[in-house]
Amino acid sequence: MNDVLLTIILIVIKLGLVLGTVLSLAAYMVLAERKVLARMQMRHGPNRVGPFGLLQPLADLIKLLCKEDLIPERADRWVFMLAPAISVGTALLAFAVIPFGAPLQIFGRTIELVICDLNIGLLYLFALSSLAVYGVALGGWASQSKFALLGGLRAMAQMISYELALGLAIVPVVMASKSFSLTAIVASQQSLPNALRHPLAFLIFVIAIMAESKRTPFDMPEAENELVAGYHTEYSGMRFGMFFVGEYVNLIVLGSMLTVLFLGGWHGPFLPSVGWFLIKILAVAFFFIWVRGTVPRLRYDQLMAFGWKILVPLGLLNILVTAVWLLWRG
Amino acid sequence: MAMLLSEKQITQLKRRVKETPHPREMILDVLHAIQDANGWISEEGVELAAIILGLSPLQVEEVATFYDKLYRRPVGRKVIHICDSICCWSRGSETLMLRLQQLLGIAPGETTADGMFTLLPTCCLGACAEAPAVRIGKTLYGNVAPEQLEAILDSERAEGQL
Amino acid sequence: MSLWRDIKGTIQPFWVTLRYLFCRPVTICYPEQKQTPAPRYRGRLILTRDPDGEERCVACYLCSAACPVDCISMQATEREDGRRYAAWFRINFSRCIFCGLCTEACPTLAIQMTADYELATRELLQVVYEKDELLIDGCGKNAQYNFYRLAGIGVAAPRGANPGESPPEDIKSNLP
Amino acid sequence: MPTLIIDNLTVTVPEGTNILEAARQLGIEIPHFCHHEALGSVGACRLCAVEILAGPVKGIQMSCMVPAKDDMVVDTCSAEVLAYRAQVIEWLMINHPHDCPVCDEGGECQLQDMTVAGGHGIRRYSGPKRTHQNQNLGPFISHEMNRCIQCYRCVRTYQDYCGGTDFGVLGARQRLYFGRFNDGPLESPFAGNLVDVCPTGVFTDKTYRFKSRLWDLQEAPSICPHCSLGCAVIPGARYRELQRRRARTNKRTNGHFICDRGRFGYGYVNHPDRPRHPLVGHRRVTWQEGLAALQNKLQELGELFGAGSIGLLSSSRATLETQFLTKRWATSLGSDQVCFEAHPVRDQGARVAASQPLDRSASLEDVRNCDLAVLIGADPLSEAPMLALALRQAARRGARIVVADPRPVVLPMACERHAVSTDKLARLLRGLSRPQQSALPASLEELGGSLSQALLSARSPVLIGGTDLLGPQGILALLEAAEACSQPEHPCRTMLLLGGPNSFGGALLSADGPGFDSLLEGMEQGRIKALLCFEADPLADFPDRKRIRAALSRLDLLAVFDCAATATVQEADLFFPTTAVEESTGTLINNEGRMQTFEQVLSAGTPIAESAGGSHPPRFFTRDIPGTDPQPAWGTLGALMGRCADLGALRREIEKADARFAGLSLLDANGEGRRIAIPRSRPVALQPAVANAVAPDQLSLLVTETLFGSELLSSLSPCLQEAIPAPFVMLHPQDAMRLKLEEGKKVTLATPLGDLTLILRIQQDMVPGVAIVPRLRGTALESLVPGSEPLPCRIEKA
Repeated sequence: MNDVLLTIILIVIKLGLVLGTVLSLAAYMVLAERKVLARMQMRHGPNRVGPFGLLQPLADLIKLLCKEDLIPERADRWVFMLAPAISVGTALLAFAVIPFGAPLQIFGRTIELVICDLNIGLLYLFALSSLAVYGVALGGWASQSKFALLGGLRAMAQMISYELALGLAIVPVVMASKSFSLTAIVASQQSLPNALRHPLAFLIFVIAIMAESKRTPFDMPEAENELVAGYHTEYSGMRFGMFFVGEYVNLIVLGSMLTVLFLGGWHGPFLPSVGWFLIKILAVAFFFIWVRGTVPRLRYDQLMAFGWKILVPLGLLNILVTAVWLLWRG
Repeated sequence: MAMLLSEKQITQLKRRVKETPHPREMILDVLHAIQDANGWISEEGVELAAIILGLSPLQVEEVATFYDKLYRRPVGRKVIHICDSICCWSRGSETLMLRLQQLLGIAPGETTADGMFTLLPTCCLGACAEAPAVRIGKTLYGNVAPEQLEAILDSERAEGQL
Repeated sequence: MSLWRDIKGTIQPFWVTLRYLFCRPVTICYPEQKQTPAPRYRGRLILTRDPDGEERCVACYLCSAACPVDCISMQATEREDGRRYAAWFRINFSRCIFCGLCTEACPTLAIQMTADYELATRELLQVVYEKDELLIDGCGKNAQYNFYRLAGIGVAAPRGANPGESPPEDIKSNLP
Repeated sequence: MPTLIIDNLTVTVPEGTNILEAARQLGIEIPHFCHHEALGSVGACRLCAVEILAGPVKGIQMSCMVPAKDDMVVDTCSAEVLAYRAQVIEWLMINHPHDCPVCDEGGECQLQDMTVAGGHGIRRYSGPKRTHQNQNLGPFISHEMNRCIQCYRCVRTYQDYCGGTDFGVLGARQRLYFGRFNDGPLESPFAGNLVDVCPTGVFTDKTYRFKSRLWDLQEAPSICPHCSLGCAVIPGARYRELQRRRARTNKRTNGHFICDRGRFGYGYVNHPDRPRHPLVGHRRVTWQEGLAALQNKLQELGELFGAGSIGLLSSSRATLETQFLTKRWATSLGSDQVCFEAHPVRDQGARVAASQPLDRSASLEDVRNCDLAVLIGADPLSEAPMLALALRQAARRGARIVVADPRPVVLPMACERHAVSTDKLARLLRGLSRPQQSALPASLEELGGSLSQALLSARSPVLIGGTDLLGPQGILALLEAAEACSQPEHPCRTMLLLGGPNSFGGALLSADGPGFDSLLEGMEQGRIKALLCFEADPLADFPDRKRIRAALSRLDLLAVFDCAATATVQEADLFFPTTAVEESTGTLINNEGRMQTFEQVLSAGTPIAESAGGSHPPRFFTRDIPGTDPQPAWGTLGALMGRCADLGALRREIEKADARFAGLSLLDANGEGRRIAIPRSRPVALQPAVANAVAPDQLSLLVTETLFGSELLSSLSPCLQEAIPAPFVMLHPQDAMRLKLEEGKKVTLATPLGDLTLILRIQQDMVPGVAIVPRLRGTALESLVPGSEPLPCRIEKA
């Protein structure tokens, strides 16, 4: 009885910690992105609210909350209202299976630093990140706007295409670690991160998650110069804010996936495991921002061609090579 | 106003005006009559002509200001017209003009202090065959050389002072 | 070779952006730091006076005609000496886009742009300027220009007394 | 019909058309200054040069001077021609003062357009500019000679077209001066046209001085409301103020020009005293309150005294739509007491004019093209000024103009003048219509005989008469005379001068309905308890002012709908403001039966200049614009009848109700209008006129219209005040001598309406035994109305 209660309390504490961290991280990710991009363009970025603009996310939040929540007259009201929640919800739920540190020993109890260590964690993760497309697609469809609909369609096509490459890139990792459990995958990288063991898979994975998160150079669904703002054209106020937050939470989720699957998870010398995990996530996030500051947007047909004609065959080839190598090694 | 012309002249002119089909034909005659009597045509002269002709003063003024040999400003007893059109100009009318200015001590358009001569350029005297031509009063001098001018002026002055 | 170039072309920009990340921003932080605008900066409009100290504006309506956003309105009237001027003149700076077409249209060089760009306010009527707020005491640019001395209609000086004019014709003159 | 090629386009034009006009038919506008459609060509400006590549003449020619011939090939913009024109423009601009910013012509200046089109931008000639002194040309026209380009259009308009003698061209060569002998107002009543014809800014409208630019003006095709001719005008408004009128071209009526009354009479629209709000008593109320008060009162009266106790009066100023709805409303109220003119003589006269077949009615174009015009009891310059101009054009073509009138009729050209007293005019006409059995007095026999002969032998004669002097009997006699003097191939046309811009429409609608005298009797007897006046001013228009005032004071309800502060408005129990012509749309039928529509120029409202007191317009925002209460009278009537205010539907209804208005809904305000369909010829029952007995030692007093000051709306125009003469009385020299009176002295005119002190004018050309006074509103002569039977009067030294 006591044990169950403790477990529940522990889970609640972990949930609170993780949610708090992820949400505030997402908020500051926005600020970081604006700052870094600004500096890359020789500007200051937001520097008015608080010291160095550190309260900017708060100001943005207040602004978004205070804005009028517009619903287009001919929109599908319920779908329109729910779509942003799907986007945020799926991104947050994905965090349930991500191990963010080595197990802790407190008062003789081993506390796994993961909310729920599923043995098919990877599949769960994939299932949720695929569900995220519903938020976007439904939001675009429900807006009754041509721009939004086109954005939603693009997002759908793009996500389906790159999901495939994403899946194919992970297969070698699973084959090598012989487990779907993320904890096991992290554990298998104690000596050498998968990025070095499976460089091609790593490359495909990085590109695919960039597309998955709809970020430059793959931000076709919200291509400003063609589609105004794509699937969230008609959204305003906090509903727009939820899409926005969802996108950055998703960035963190994908960063943690990259960390867990390829960058050795929490493993690292000197620092505590959670620290390493955070550093790796932030490094991935910085890389994403860096890419955004550097690479221009692709054309839509190039995007599709790249996914289907290059990434998918390469992924298949990589599986083949890995399989052969695993067989050969026994 | 009536002082500009005698009663008799006015009745005579009025009769002639009545005889012409259109009074406009008589404008020049009336204006010349006034100019001959007074040397020049004053505002009152134009108004008198209008009354004689039964026209508006404007209609008379249109003619009076058009011709350069109808004087709407006071002139001397004798008006010197020096033709400066192409024939006379090419045969030295400019020299004549300069010489006359020298002799009379006045600029074109001015009248000598004794009120004898007024010096005016004119665009044609109709004497191209005798260019350069000068008209003084009603006398036309053709083929005038600058040296002759002094003599001409003297004789004209003598005549004018009679 | 082309592949190498492509790879280089993909990698190199990353280096460029990374380098710029550590450069000093060129941004001028406006309210604290102020910039001196160029002399031909297109800021707030003014009405100038001619060298004689008279209003240059003759209220010819050309600026309001040229204005693409219709922010200028006025009413012309006449002074006793025949000088045409604006009875009232209004520029609505909340509409103005500072394009400068009015100054180009102005035949008397009366309306000119200044370098003053600090017009922002929360009170809309504060940016609706009337003639007394627009009219300055100086000549602004082209200090020598005086329209009424060049337009031969005898307002600044009697007819025929302005530069480039001959005295009024006397139609009754004996001279041809 | 020569066929020629202009700029690779083929065009066939009538013989005698010049190349400039032929090109215009193709839509090619050849730049020009001196040519004007109404004035013709003189080839003075040298700008309309074209290159003729093939034909009888070749090379660069002035297109206005070369008649189009078969097989001509013309190039209007060859390089050589363009260079030629550019040079001409540059020459013309040598002396131009370059003062466009302070010139009112700017924006509508042909010289500006041509200079820009000719590509001349920078003045290369550095010599001095010629300057001139200006003249003061009176209250209407500003003069700025420095801008002149010597195209002679002004002189050709003023002297040749309009017949003025006090303005012309002075000097010669470089010094040409277009002006008067001395400073002073231009005397011609058509002087305002100088503003329109001057291609640059030498002559500009003084009343519009420095007010607006063309591009800022709201303009729309409209009709002049100041006489019965219905001239086409374009009023221009800005900042809720009507600022000017200019002439519009309608070749059937006014041609290209208008008179000064039409041009400068617009000021009543902006008059500061114009009542702009509904009033109950003299208290300002809202429309709802006012209309409710009206309807309550009408209902009350209807219940107490029956619908017959309500009289409705419209006027010749009201539009056809208003008149029609007045009649409709009367019908729906159940009252038959509706009439359309408060002046019985004008009313009856117009009814006679409108009851006749219209195929004989002459337009101004017919007058311009006639070869004989006989004016009997018509004074064009006073009653319908543009008719005088049309007559002058006829005279210039060689037409004979004969005037038979008791008044000293002045026309802008030479004409045969016969002083015939009023009572003899109708007999003269009857003599014309029945030459065989005529019983003309000996003094008229010769005139009557020769006129009858002339009318019968003329190719296109026109008989012109005015209602005021002839009265209904006279008009009827004139129509009969025209009939009698018509040859099948040369019909004798008639032109009748009526009381107002829509007298004809009112006459068509009233048919044989009651006249105002019967309404007046009803009021006096107490049968009629309420009078509703729609743009009517019975107090000023009915000849007997004492009688009408007494009758009006007996009324229970006097409701007035009007756009001006008339005498009747002062007496009104209920007042509702209506829009002026320029503020609404509507239809007017002119004296020849031509329906013309006009469009809205501006919305009614207090001018900004007035509401802002000449200063900056207000800096606060309100939902209401001051002074926007006036509604079109037809709109108010519609509201009272519970109809929707749809003008199109109303016009279709008028068409349907009366076949004579066929085509009304299709009228284009920019077009030439449309003659109404020929009305049923129906004799009008006429009351015999009662002549006032004039004792041998008395004079009979004749009241006539004048150019300025008689017509209601224009007399309110502030800019015309300067032109309105001081009250005077005219006498024949014989009478003056008999009474020992002198020209220019003050005299006392004793009439049954009271004694007046006036200035005496002695006129040679009038009939003896008559004293003539003009109708001058707002002066001592206010109460004297033209069109009534002459009153006996006495004149003494004051």
